[in-house]
Amino acid sequence: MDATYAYLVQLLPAAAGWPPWLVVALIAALPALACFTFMSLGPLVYVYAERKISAFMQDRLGPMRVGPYGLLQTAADTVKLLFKEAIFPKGVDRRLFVIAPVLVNVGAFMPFVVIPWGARLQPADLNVGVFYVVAIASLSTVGLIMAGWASNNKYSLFGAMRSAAQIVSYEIPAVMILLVPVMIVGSLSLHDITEAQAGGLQSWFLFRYFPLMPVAFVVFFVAGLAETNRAPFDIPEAESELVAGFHTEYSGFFFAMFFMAEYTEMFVLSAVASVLFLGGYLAPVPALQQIGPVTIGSLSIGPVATGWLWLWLKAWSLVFVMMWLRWTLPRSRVDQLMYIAWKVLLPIALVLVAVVGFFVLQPATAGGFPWDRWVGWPLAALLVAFLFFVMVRALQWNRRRAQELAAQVTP
Amino acid sequence: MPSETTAREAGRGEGGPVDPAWPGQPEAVGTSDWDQDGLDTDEMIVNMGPQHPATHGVLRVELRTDGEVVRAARPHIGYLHRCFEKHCENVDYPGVMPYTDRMDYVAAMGNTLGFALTVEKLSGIEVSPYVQTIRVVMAELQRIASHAVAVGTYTMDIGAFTPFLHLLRDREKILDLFEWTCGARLLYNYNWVGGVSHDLPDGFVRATRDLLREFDSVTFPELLDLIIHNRIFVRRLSHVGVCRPELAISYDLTGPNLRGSGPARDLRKDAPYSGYETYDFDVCVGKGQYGPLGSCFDRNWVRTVEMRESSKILHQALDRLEKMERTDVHEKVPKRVKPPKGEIYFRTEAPRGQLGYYLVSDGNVNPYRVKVKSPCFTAMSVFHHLAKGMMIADVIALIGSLDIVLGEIDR
Amino acid sequence: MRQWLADVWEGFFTVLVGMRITWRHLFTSPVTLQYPSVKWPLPPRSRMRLFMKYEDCIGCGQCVRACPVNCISLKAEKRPADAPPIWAANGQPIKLHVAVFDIDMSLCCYCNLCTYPCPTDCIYMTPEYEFATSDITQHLYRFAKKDAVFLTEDPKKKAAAPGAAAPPPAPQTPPAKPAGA
Amino acid sequence: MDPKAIHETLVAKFGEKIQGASLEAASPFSVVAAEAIAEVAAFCKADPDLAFDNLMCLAGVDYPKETPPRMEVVYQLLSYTHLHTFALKVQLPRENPAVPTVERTWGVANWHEREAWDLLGITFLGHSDPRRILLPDDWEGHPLRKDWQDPEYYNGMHVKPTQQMAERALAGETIGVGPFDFTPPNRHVKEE
Repeated sequence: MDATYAYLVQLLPAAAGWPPWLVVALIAALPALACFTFMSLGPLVYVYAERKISAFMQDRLGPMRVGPYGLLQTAADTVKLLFKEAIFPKGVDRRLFVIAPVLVNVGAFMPFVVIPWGARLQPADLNVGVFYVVAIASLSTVGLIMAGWASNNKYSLFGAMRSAAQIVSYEIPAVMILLVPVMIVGSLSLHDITEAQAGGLQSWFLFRYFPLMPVAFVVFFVAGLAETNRAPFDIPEAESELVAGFHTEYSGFFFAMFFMAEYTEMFVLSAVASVLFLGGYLAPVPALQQIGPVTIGSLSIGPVATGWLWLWLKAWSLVFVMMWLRWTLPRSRVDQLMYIAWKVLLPIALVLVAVVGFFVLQPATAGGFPWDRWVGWPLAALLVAFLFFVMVRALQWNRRRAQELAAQVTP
Repeated sequence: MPSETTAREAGRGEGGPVDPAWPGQPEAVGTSDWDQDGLDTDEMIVNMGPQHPATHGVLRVELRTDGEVVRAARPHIGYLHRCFEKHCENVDYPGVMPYTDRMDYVAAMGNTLGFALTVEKLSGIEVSPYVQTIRVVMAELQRIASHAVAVGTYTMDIGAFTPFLHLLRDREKILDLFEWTCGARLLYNYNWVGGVSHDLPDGFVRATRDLLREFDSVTFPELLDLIIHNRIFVRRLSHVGVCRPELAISYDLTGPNLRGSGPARDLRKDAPYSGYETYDFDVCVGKGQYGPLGSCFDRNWVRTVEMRESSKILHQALDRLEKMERTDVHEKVPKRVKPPKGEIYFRTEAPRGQLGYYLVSDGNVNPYRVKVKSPCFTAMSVFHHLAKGMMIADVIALIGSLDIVLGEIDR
Repeated sequence: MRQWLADVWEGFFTVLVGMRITWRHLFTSPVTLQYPSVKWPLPPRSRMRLFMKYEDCIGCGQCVRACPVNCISLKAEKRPADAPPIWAANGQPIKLHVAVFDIDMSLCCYCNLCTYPCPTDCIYMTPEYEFATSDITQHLYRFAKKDAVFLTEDPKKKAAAPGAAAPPPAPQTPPAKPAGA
Repeated sequence: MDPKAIHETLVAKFGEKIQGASLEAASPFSVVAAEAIAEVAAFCKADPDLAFDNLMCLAGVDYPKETPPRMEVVYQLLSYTHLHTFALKVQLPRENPAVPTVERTWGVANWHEREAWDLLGITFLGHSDPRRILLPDDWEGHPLRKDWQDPEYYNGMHVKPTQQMAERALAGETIGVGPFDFTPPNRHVKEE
């Protein structure tokens, strides 16, 4: 808020004399507007990227018609969706039917308020940031259930029930894992968590307590996949089972809103995961944190802070991994989903919380570092090499076994 | 992982009408126990299809579900009924061929081959070894293409899109070969009574070899790695839709569906036609490597490895074609196809199982009566037995694993 | 516990294996084409739109009988006795005046059965496949011509005659025709 | 077992109820009295020498021109144990043909019999689910009978296409495209 106020005063010196309520409204509205514009245009890019990535993975070309390389395809689709008639099927609960997509979008967009894009580039640095993200993101569940209930469609209802069960279950391991960085930092503020990872690549939380935090990251990521209804956990909208799940009956603009919410949630999750584990806006090398000042002739540019770029890149690569997973994996079943949540992720998360908590309390390893730098990193290198070796061997073995099984098919 | 069984037990456990015949005394099979009025209060009827995305066409399944668990299922077929058998009575024998093409439109070569062989058997026509070899080549190429669609769409039912498109890519190459040979990509009218419509074009053998080499060395291992041995895929299928051999035989499951349950029965071995007895190949059976024998996974597995076996047969057939002297492929085609008075039941191993033609001839140019025993029809008749106690997602898996083509069920 | 660990590890590992394959495919060249701008070359035997060369039709009606879906309708009447004799390109005399020869391509099943019995090879399937219209009546092809120019000389005799200046304008018929169908 | 031995086994067991046979045909069969088919079927499945555990096909055929006019139901049997095949045949009157069901012997008969009822109007006594299977539930008549006439309307829809375009054109309507003044390629592709 202070930063925004400073910008505002810098831009409009007269604003300092305005009535306080106007100033407060302005400094609240400006970042919100910026955030919303940026984020709501985001899905255009994500959808295009998803379609292209899926196409390339499937040896296809993907959209090529609208604009060069189909770049304007999603824009055209958006226009189409906006101009399409919103159909209210017979028997829907109109009020809930309309509110549901709005609520889902609220849940998807609100977490942006606390995501730090730079040391001072944060719409609001809440001291309960992590808690806020978890709480507000769950709001979309309510929207999904509303949508499923209001649609007066059995498939929608199935989808809604599945999504409720799924999100409630996956919230638990996700929150458990959120505890881990919070314990290390001792603060719920996302800004503080990011700042605690300063010092380059090796001090990101992903690489602390070496074998532990990567596992935590994977667990968080998997739980996040389930919370955003992405494959292989896209069972609420499993199109081969439930037609389209909770948004079966939605069309036109309302459908576009669900679509937007889904992609926004993807980005939110990736951004939060980057902040918690990948150092947020911090550059992998501290020197890259800001560029400049560059002097070209008499013109002097900078210094330009690159924090937003780093967070954007990190979040994007996580979004890419999500897409990658989606176009690789089949969908799991409802009970298997619950199995993964309660019997795989939750025990791992509990163990992690306990062990990391122990390390945090130990004075020798409190900062995470002395233990890490001299033992963890060589161990990490060794382990990565070993994993690589195992991968290669297992691949060969897998191939051989497949061929053997294919060869000996006689009873 | 015990969760698969608990889901089913929950379905069979408390309340609800539980079929005493499941998993089935063969004496009691065949009766249907759909009790429309005896609906419990917590049960609901879900209508799946005929426009459902995963019912492989226009199949409609009525499900009585308790939550996600299916208590009873009732398939309704006939949405694609064209009364093929009535058509046959009104056209001459060559004119029946295009109609047989349109039954199992995914594997049209197998249908025409079956009918051509039936009429040839009744009229006592022996085609030359060259034509026989061409027919074997075409039938096996068609088997690969058909299984590619079957396995591909199956993975799509389970939620993975990419293997589907990878397999369709290879199927397209096979269709290119067909188009090159006879001018059509889907409905060939290639096998005639007493011959085939076109001789193979020059270079066909080499092109087929190239295709097979790529299939054997790239597509097939990739398919195994990407999806078949994927843990999620295996877990989804390996305990689902278990069909014991007695049930399978009683319900006349044939082809890969029967072999998935264990019995190594393949007409190409048991009652060879077109010189299949001279080829060296194995009968693929389900191995139950991940669960009970006869599950959805095993049926799909049989289809997968059968592609490899077909490629083995093809290599041998291509070797023979290279050495063989070309003869006129129309040599034995009669001017007017008029089989003597009589009746015959003849069956061939189509990609989806035993395709039987019961043909009654009264010595005219038109068949007096043609009855088709289509493998999908009988496979679908066991559906209500296997679907009981499943989850909705498993119903999709079951339909896919039976590999039905509605054009053939409804005829 | 061991089973549990093995399951978790195998699940994780098979996912990685799958991801590796899709990653590799990310960089292979696509196999699809930009259809209207790039077209697949069709093999010569492609069976698409039917065509009937009216000048060669002798009105025998064999194609009509062969068609399993009755998409050909033909009306032929005897040519008047005083009309000049005409021939098809392969030397078959045309004795009948084909008043109507309609093919309803919306019914055609592309089975190719009509082309085999034709004695003059005047009906055949062409590799032309882009003939979708929004009006179904545009799929009724009416091949009969009012002002058709027929061969008024027997092409066989002409070819055999010494000193024939030019070959007949229509292409020669194939020598042998497969029997049947 | 060869067809002759199978037939003899059946005759030895059921005597009069096996009414005839054609053992030299392409698909050999025995004719069974209609009322006995269920027990013959059960015997065929249970007898260890026959062991016909599979019903490959069940087909109804209409013979209105025979004397007397009759309908036939043909059961194609297969033994997965011995890999021999045989057929049983039941001859029924054309008026109200009825035959006991065999669905309790072979599960697959359920759908085959429904189909035979649907398309030929053969009643299967004791069938657990005697509904139409391929045609709509409110369809009238059985199309595979030889005396079947297409109805004009079904639920207010024309069953036959109103008038095919070629007929309209013959009647003088100016529709369609043509004539064509070009010769497209592919003419002599048959010779290559």
